[in-house]
Amino acid sequence: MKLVGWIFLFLIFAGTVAAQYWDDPAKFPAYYFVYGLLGCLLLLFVTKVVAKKSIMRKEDYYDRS
Amino acid sequence: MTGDHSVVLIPVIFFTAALLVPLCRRGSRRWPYWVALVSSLLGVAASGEALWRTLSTGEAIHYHLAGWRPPMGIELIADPLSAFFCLLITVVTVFVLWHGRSLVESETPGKAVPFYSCVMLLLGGLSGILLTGDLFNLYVFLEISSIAGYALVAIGDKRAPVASFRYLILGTIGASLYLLGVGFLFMTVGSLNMGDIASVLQTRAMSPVEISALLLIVLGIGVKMALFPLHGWLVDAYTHASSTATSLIAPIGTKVAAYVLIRALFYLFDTDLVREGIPVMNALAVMGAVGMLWGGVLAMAQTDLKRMLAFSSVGHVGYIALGIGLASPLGFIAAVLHTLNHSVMKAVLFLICGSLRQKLGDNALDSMNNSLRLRMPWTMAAFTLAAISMIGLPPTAGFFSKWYLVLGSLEQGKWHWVIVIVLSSLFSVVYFFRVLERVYLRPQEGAEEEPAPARDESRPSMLAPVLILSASLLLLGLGNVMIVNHLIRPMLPAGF
Amino acid sequence: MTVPEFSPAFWFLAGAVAMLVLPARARASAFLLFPLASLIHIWFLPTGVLQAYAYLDHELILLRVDGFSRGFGLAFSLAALVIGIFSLRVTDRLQQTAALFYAGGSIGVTFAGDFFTLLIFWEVMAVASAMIIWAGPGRAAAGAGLRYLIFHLFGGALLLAGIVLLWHGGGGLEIRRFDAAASPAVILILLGVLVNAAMPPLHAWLPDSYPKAGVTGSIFLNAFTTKVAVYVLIQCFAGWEILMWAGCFMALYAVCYAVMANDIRLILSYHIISQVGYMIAVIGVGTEFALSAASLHAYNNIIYKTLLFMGTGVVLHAVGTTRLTDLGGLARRMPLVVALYMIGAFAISGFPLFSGFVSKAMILEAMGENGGWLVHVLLLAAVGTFLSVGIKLPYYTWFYRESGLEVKPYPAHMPLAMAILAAACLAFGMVPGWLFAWAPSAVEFQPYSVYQVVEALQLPLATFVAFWFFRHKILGEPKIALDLDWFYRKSAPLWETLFITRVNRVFSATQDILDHWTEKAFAFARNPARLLREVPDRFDANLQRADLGSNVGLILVVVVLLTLLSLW
Amino acid sequence: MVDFIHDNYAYWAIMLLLVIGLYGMLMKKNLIKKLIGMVIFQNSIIILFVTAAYKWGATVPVVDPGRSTDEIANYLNPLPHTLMLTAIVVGVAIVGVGFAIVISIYRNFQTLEEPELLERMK
Repeated sequence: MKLVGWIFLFLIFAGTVAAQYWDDPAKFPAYYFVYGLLGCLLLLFVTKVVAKKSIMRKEDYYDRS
Repeated sequence: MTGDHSVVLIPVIFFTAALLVPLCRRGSRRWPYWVALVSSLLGVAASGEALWRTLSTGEAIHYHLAGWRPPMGIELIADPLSAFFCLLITVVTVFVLWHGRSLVESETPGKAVPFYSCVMLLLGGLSGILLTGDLFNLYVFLEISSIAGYALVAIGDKRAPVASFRYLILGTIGASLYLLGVGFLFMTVGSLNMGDIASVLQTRAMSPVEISALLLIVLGIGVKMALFPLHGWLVDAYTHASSTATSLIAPIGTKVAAYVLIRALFYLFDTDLVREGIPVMNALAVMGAVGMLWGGVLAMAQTDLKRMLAFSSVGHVGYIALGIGLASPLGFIAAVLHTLNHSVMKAVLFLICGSLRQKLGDNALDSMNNSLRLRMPWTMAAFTLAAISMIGLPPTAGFFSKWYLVLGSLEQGKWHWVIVIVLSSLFSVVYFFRVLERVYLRPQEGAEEEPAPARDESRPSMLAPVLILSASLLLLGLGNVMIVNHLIRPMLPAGF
Repeated sequence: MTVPEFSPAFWFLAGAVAMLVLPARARASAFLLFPLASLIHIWFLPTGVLQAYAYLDHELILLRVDGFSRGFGLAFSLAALVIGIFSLRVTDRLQQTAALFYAGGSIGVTFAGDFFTLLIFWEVMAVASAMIIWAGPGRAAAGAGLRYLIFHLFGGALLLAGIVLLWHGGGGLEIRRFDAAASPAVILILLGVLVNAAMPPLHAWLPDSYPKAGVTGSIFLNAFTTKVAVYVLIQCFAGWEILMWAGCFMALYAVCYAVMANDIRLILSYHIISQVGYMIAVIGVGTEFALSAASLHAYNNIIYKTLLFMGTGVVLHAVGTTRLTDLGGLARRMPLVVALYMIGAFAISGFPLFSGFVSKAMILEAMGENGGWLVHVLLLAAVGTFLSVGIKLPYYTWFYRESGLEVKPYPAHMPLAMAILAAACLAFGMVPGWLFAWAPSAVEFQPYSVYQVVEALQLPLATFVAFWFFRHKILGEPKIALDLDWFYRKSAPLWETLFITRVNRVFSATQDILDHWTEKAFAFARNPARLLREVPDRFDANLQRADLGSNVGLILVVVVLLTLLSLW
Repeated sequence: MVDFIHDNYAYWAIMLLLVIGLYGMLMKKNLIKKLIGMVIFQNSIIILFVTAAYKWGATVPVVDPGRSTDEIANYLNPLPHTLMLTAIVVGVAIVGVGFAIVISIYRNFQTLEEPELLERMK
């Protein structure tokens, strides 16, 4: 992705952090960003690492009997 | 002794036609068919008129043969119950004959004259059973219809005479048991007129002789009705008779026997005394329930469509018997409604058997595959509808009679019957879906190479009755409230 | 304006019958008339019990209108109309008939006022939707359709059992809110409804069958069955706390499978479950506001989910495959479809200015007030939603790499149908008042608060960043993830042996034994020494018949036994 | 006890006939013999009716100047006898149909022994 795109995303991020701080200074401003990042990594870990070892099968799994 | 002769006309029409059919063989080859069809239509008209009249006036129509008053003479009675059954059997006959026009010629060549003559004799006997008010007269009509039935079964494939012979022996035993029961009753009561007997029996407790008489009548008729352990004749007879004969006998034969059972248990004897004094009601229910399961299980094991349907008939006779055995208004409604529904469903299914036999040569399940769906889409759609109704899915007709049966069982707190009903419905899911799966899903052998089979629907004269009857299953289902309220409730015996 | 007071379902049923007789050329356009008629009809229907018949000792209520049923009815009719536009090119009579029956069944349930009527339409839905699956291509569709039908007949049986119990227990059959104090009847009804709502572990039929239907088939399927179940849950089970937990579990469970899935229609199928999880969770809250949230989310869901399925439908129509590992780089060949799809994707992910944002904000608000930390589970599910539907699916389908697939042209009415729905997504997102007008009760809610907007922007932002760093790892290989259907699919041969072959064998053996013993008994009666004779051959259901003597004997035994019993 | 047997001897004979008929249908393998058993069974019931209607010392219901018409015991009830005429006719018809069917069985399978017949039908 081009640099412009990243800058655009960062601007949004910064904007939301600022807005959140302005709305309620007591709250951690990037809370949802961190939660989303960790959650996304957790999901990827569960689905791509744990599940791959346990429940992924070849596509013709049910056709073979 | 009023001027209404429509009651006596019904059997008279059929017996006259039975004689006319052989007489008119010298005319066109089609004449026997038309005589049979026209007299069935007349029968429909006469019984429809009788039913309408008795329903609208709310009184039974009595007709005294030759002007002799009962108990000396024989009387014919059309009350809502008997007139309704008359209408049912004549209507089914019209459709079966319509469908069988070319089938009778092609399946049993050269036998058309005896076939139609026997059909008329059968109808005459059955309508006589329904209308008569005299127990011995009923025996005579029972035997007339049975003789015609034996002959009809015998006109079939190579094994048909054997099936017919077994039917004859067992049927005669049944009729003889009935006659024995009537004899016992006559010895104690001294009359053969149903109204007379009822007025005597319903005023006092039953003596052992009368109890035996009731049992003999119930079991004798049970043989004719193919109640579970007495059903030995049914399966072979239905399998080996010609398609048209089966589709005629299967929907109406056992139902008329069921009518006699209803008449005897609810009108002749005092229902309350019967229910409390002797275990015959429970025995009927048990035999019906076991029959439902037995018929379902053996139907699953069959490899021939017609034989499978014959076993399912054993099961469905069980539903009717269970409804009678509940001995409550709901059970009565269920029994009568199921007679109606099952007649129509079985007529559709056996008629389709005939259509398939004409196209495929036999009814073996093994040879059916999804080319049938393409070749005969309408026939198969009708089959599917009838099968769904047999299984008992709403809103088809079959659901509602089962529903009343379930309600009737619950009303008396008899949960075990509900389990049996559900179980037997599951069985019918299995055996009908075996067929449907083949017809709709199983590919033809080597289907990739061959082009898709062309449309090869059976001729309109065979398709139309099948479609009309199967569509009427939906109507019967949707109109069941009306049927129950306006048709069946007036039939309920006075004690209920 | 007064309108005829019959259930709008009959428009669809009449349409289905019309499909049977109309010629192929007229069918597709005639198809549109019936949803349109129903839409107008529902719009003008007054509130209350309008069509009822006495039946036995209760009433069959075919038409009962309240705020919920009006909204759901309108949404269903709209969906049927737009899908009809999308599938103008379809000529398959079976599919068109089944589709109208199916929509008719759904509307019938929506306006049913008692459980008996509901059950009838419920079964119509089950059978018609199975027909739609069967209309799909290949053997896979046939097998999946049969499994689907069996599953739903099972659900219908649960429902029927519950209804019979309810009737027997003396509770009337009218549809009403049940107390959380559970009786067996109500539990059975709940289970029957949850089968249709695809609640894990009763959900396996959905991902098994929806991706195997045809191009338009799966679009149709996605709109109705689960939402009808949501409607029934709203009417009968609002405020059951267990639903809150179940819904959250459902939302997360399905999202995990969606991330694993390699087929784009499978991803969307799992997202149906996940989205229904949101609704069920908020139904568990049960306040008036929560129920409004659930129903508004359902309406939105019908709209944007149909839009998404249409996007995948175009891909399937144009390229012939829906596997992510085969797709890629198609954006330049169908830019309009990509743009319309992304509107749907943003809507489902709850971006501000898109419809999903409004109803999702309502759900989070209701859950946050009553559900405590459970709201975080829903947030995690939202992350997964954006990850799979908003990024993974479009990125690997239309960008990433050149797949070199041939793209067939697709008819213009397909993007037209999508555009209608996309416009609705945007309109409801930008002017929440239009959405609130559909709500069953007046909604006082401002979705565009700083808190909501910040949350709705930061979560996807983080998801996108995480995705971008792992984008080469996430695509994976062409594999499937085993779901609970494993239990019945893999074990089918076992069940067949156990319940069909064995049972058959047992019963044929029983008959064998019975025949054998009657024969023995009579042989014994004839000549006791012959008892030592050997056993007859194996039983063949078609050929074996007991001899006449056994039948006569049976009659004799019954007569004697019954007479003895009676005269004892 | 002896009286009970003696007074009802006709009924004992009827019971014997009935059992003989049943035995024929149950045990005999030949279809003709089964048919004969059936006829005996049926006729035993017909005789039952006739016997039950008989009265010692009574005469046919034709007015006899020597007997009082007021006394019921003087005349027989003719109804059962006439009914049995019909029943006999019915029975004959059934036997006729039975024989016709037996002939056609023999034409198809060349045997009338039931076990063989069932074997050949497979």
